[in-house]
Amino acid sequence: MNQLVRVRRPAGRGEARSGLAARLREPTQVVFLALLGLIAVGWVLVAFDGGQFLTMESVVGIQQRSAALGIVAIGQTLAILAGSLDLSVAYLISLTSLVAAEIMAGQDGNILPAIAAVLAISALVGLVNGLVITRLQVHAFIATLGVALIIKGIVDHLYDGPAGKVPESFQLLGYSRIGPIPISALLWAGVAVVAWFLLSRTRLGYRIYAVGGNEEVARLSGIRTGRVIVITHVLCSLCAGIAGLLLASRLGAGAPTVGTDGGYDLESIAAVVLGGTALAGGKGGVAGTVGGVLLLAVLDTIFNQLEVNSFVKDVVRGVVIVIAVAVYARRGMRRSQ
Amino acid sequence: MLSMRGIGKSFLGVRVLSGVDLDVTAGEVHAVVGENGAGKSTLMKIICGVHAPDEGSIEIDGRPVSFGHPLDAQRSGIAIIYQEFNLLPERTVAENVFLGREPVRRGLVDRAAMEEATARLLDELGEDSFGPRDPVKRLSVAQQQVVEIVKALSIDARLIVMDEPSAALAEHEVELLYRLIGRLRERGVAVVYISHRLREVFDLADRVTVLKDGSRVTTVPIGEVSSDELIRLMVGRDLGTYFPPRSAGAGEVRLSLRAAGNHKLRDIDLELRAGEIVGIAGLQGSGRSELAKAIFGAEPFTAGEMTPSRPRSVREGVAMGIGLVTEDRKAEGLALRQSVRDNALLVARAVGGAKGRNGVRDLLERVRLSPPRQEQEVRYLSGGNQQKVVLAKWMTMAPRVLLFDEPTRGVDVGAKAAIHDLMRELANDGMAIMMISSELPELIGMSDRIVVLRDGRIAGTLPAGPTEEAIMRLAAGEVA
Amino acid sequence: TTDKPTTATQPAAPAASASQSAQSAGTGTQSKFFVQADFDAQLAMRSQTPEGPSDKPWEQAIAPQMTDTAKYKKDGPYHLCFSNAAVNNPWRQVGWKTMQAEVGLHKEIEKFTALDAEGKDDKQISDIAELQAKGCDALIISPNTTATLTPAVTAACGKVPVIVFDRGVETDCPVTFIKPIGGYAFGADAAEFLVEKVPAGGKVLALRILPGVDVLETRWSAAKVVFDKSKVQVVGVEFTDGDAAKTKSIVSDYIQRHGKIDGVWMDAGATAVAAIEAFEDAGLPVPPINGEDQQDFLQKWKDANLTAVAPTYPTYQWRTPIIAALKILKGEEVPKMWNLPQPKVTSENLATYLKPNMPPLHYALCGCEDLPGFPETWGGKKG
Amino acid sequence: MKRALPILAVLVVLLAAIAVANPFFLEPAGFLAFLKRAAPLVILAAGQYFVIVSGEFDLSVGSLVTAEVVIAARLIDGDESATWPVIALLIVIGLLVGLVNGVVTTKLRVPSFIVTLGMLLILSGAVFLWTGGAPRGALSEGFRVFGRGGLGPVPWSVLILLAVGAAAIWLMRADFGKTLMATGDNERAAALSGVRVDRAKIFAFMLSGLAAAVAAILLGGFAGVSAQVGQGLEFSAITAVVLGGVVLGGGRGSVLAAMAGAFTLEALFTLLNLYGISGALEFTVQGVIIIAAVAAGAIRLPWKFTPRKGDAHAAS
Ligand SMILES: Nc1ncnc2c1ncn2[C@@H]1O[C@H](COP(=O)(O)OP(=O)(O)OP(=O)(O)O)[C@@H](O)[C@H]1O
Ligand SMILES: Nc1ncnc2c1ncn2[C@@H]1O[C@H](COP(=O)(O)OP(=O)(O)OP(=O)(O)O)[C@@H](O)[C@H]1O
Ligand SMILES: [Mg+2]
Ligand SMILES: [Mg+2]
Repeated sequence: MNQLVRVRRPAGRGEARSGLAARLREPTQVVFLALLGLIAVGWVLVAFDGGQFLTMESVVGIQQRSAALGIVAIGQTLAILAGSLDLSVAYLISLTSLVAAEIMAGQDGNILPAIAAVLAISALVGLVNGLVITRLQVHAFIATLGVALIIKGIVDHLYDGPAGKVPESFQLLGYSRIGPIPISALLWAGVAVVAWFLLSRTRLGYRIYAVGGNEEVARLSGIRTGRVIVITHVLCSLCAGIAGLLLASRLGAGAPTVGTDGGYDLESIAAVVLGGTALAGGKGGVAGTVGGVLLLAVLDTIFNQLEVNSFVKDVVRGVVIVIAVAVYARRGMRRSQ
Repeated sequence: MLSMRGIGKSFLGVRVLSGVDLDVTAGEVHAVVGENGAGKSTLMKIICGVHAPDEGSIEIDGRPVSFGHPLDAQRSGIAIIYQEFNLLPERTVAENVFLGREPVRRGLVDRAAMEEATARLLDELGEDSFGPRDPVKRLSVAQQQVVEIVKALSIDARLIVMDEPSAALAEHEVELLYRLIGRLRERGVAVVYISHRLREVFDLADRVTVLKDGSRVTTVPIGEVSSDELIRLMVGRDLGTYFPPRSAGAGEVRLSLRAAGNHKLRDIDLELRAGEIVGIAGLQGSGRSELAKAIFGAEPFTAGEMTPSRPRSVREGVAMGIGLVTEDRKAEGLALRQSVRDNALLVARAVGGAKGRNGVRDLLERVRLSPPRQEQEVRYLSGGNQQKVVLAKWMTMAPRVLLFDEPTRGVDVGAKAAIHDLMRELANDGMAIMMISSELPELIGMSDRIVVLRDGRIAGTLPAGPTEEAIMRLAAGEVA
Repeated sequence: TTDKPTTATQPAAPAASASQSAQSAGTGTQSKFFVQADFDAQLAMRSQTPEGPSDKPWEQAIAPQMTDTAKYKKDGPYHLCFSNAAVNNPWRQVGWKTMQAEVGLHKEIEKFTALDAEGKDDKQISDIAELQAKGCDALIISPNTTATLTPAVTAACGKVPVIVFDRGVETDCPVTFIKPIGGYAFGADAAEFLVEKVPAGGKVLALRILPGVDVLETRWSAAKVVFDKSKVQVVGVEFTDGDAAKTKSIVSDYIQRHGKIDGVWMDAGATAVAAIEAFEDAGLPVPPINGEDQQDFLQKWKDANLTAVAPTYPTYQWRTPIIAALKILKGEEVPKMWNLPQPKVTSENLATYLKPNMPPLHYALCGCEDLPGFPETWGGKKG
Repeated sequence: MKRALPILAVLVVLLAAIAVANPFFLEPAGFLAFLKRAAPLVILAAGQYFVIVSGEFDLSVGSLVTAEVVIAARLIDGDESATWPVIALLIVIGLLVGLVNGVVTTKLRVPSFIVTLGMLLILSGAVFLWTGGAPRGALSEGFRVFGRGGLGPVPWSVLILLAVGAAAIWLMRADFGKTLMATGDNERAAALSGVRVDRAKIFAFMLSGLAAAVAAILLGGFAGVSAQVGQGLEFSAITAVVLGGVVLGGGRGSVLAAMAGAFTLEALFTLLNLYGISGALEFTVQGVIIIAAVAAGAIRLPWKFTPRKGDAHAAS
């Protein structure tokens, strides 16, 4: 029999850390600070190189370049927040770009059916991912890798090169801009805002954090965790489908390798963790991911301006990602002490 | 309103509950008592849809129900305060309180309403040290317990299960809890109340159900039992008789501490002698486990002296011949998916000792593991047998000092006696033993000397066979 | 605003003009990439004598139809820009180094800005847009894929003189399109050699890298035409992904299954040595085979005294765009379709192409021997 | 052995199916050729097994293999006398990469998924930066003999495979293996039993790096220098290990089963090839089989998510 009374523990840790300094230490702020720092560094480097850094074109370029990755990374953020991850997005992007371009076949009238078909197929793939993970209890890594292989096989079997044709009107999505802001960036911003809204203002969002934070706690609190994971995967795949549409509009056709060439699977995961979202789930958010994607894009722009070759880029990216996550990990450790 | 009949449940082949009946009526406070591991929490988890019973039936208002998910129970108006914390450290208090049931307005979560409701509930509990927007990771254990209570209250439930809600609360918070329960009763809400503090049971309950070894002993109105009777019903035998006889006397000093301390402990002076069992008492959070881990080298001392030497790591502790039977077997003691043999040999393998490898079978027999199947995964063993494997693990290296932290928590009576016998046997063989226990009868029955901790310091040392009162007084710091 | 070209007149996809005359016997249906007219033209070009200095094949052109460039005439110094598809294989590596060295030859090029799209269509589209803003006097583009880069190239045409090389685009807006004769000639060269060397009824294995790449598709479709008309038997057409290990395994499997393979056709030379080794490891003589002008293959050819041929897709074509750009900016006329000669390495001229001091993956027809920094820049050793 | 039975059964069925389509497979030469082809993947799977069973991932092995082959070619540059020093260097590099992966994972507490993803980028970038974009130099005959040649009729790679397999099985039976397994199962309990968990994990990563070095020597030997030699091998290796019933998250599964998983994967490829499944659809079949195999394994056992680390409040 436990007859001893637990004494009240001092509420020591509760000291208010709401000052500006503390806020700036949150991962989301860190990534944006890093972004500002990188822009400053880039400015100096490019100036030394005799160039001009943030010209109108390079600002447009940064947005254009990051839109597709940004949209995929938003979806990936949802999956990772829920404690899962999705390795099938790259192939799904290829597939949906083809579906879109094939159905459109250059006809304006086919745009809506094509969009509907792309979203339906994406949702279906997400559903399969989610059900394999929750019902068949396959680890997300293997489940989505398996689904990725399945899609790859189908795409490679059916297509051996770019196919379909996107009508002019739909290509506006990929090329038009309002002042310095491309439509594609607006689309990305739209997806980000929707995801942010979802995460911070809807029950589903709260549940995603709960399931990723601790699945058992979520279950005991009356959350149907399996359902949340399935829905999250559907949303993640829908984002990949939207990215597929965007790429189809940029390329004017569907391409069976557009997703893998872009490395959207691992790169989206990298962008998410760069933005401070914990790979284990339950911690982080969309804002950080946007910062992470922009960071990678600005890095790219600097490399572009300095004409650094792609091998240096890979090395720098690898180092940046590991260091960023190490910094977040240290922060977490210090706080929990 | 709630009626359970013949509930039975096994985990991995170990029977935890059998044939339990429980009736709760509206507006009643129904206490459930029993020893550690009697099955109280398991029964509650069945009520709340966490576990499905293997047998038996549950009726609510005369209608049979079967809960496949905690959500189903919630929808039937059942709320629970779990014994283990069920909070998300990264989320705010309000988000935790309304987890899974966030109020929505026009499809969107109504943060304001959520925070307001949380603030109101915190107010009712007289809690003003934190607010609805504080992240849970910044709260103390007591504050987290308050959040758990608020979480259960926020469900407008007809039946609230409280599994040791007061364990981490301070006196005035317990008072508030009493008042709250009184109000619930007036509203016709039924409360199932689990506590190890019999005073609370007598203060609050209308009826009490006693569980022992997974079966119901009896259910009686609280007026018809005395405190002593209740204890007898729970324990089922006369206390004190089954503890092995104490040893004749202590031998050489195996380990001594002088003014030792670390971030949690201060000025610890302690000697452990061969052949002696030293009991460590103290309130939850007084630093007992810390003391064991510090001596062992897992959270080393940073100040003071320790002879023969001060270990800076687990390996140094082990090399000095110190072993630690941790308080949480599953999280800290065993690799559950490995075999009995591999677990028993873990220490020997980790430190490269050749001792005991061939004698694993003998060792397992010595710790009375029954039956000693070496290739079985330990997760299939009962709690008592698992604890015996942990013991065997340390015995492979023939330690000079063995530290036990809650060695019989969640262990059934038979295994408990076996462990007690074994501890005494080891002491008689010349080992120095330190034993932490929250069960005072056990501590009193086993120890040759009891050291009481309070707030990380030694509050006093008592000779063999003190009264529970004497220990409590030292532990709580009431000046005599 | 839009960065998108407003032209609605894009030429029909090649599929539409795919010839119906190509037989679908023997090796299955003809590729949708096959265009009979181009096929005929390329095969004819092989025997035509190119115009221009014979010691500088990268300046030569076959049957050029000159186009006037006076409107682009401009005073130097010049700023040239280059959107590169990728530098992700040895062929592109050698070419890229050659191009940079060529730039170094010309004082009038004040600045040379190059962006690497890393094999990503989407990035190349952005790169092209970004380059247009850098005040380039001429834009050189090596497209990553034909169809998907067309809109971006079309857009660029409106702003600067555009020079496209290697892969084409589906628009004739660039001032000039530079390429060797082409894939049909490559494929046919190799296939004709095999048909000549392999006895009637002999078993030929065709190894391809991957489907869908136009410059590779044309090679196979030409070979297919040749094989279908011949008496050799094509026992298999396999994709190797350009992976040496996979190539070797596939060839070994075929040797096992058929007991004997009498000829090997390849659409690219990178894995030719692996294919040869499969025969060596099986203890069999190496049958007639084709490779490309890579040093390791040429070396093997010489060492093992193979019956072989190496059609080429010369890397010296990377010099031509720079030369063309300068010509255009100086207002000199250039061929609209700049067909470079596409020599093949045979046993007779093997010795002239084999350069033992160059790395194994170096392409012999780099045309870089006279450039500064040779051979170190290309990874070779002096001496 | 008992744990490896299901996957061994699947393997036997696949091998029988191959033999039906290709009787040559039953002859010693045919079977040895299969073993030789499978050797690099099996060795990689064994290395990956150590990392996975300790609860981590190693995504860097594919680019490590490529890097090793490219480095070997550049350093040997056709010079026979450089063979052995370079082989030694490759092994050191493999161990070193593993060391870095392990140290960053354990000491800096970066999830191994991210560490090895970063390492993948760094390796593939750095090595081509060094060689100027494409492999250069050449491997010596002495180097290539391990992947091409043999001792009489038995290929060297098969002998090396046997040695590696035996060593891996021995390691898992030794103290190291048992403590590594316990670490993957319950890191905290292992640490409190005196296991140096960080060191065990670092060693596991080093074994994976070593396996990649050996696989690189065999692959480079088999087919010569190429920039794609290691492409996608990390996923194949992880797939093979998982196919063998080893659970991501650690603490469960046998190394024999992991290696059998690699053989099974290789047999599957061979079979699909033999039965003329289109090269592309091969991937689809592969994907379905992987999901099905893991699902079947998971459903039989009462499967639970591995407890998440770092929630201090779950235990009362
Ligand atoms: N999920 C589980 N898996 C296996 N065994 C379990 C599980 N939950 C509980 N048990 C076992 O069931 C028995 C009863 O545990 P329970 O938690 O119900 O006891 P309790 O009466 O609540 O004890 P306490 O007073 O310590 O809280 C114990 O032996 C425990 O080890
Ligand atoms: N202020 C605090 N905030 C959060 N956790 C705390 C705090 N104080 C103590 N703890 C945790 O509570 C646990 C119990 O503390 P400790 O081990 O010192 O006490 P104990 O007397 O052994 O109590 P128990 O009976 O729970 O073992 C420790 O593991 C410690 O991490
Ligand atoms: Mg309990
Ligand atoms: Mg304790």
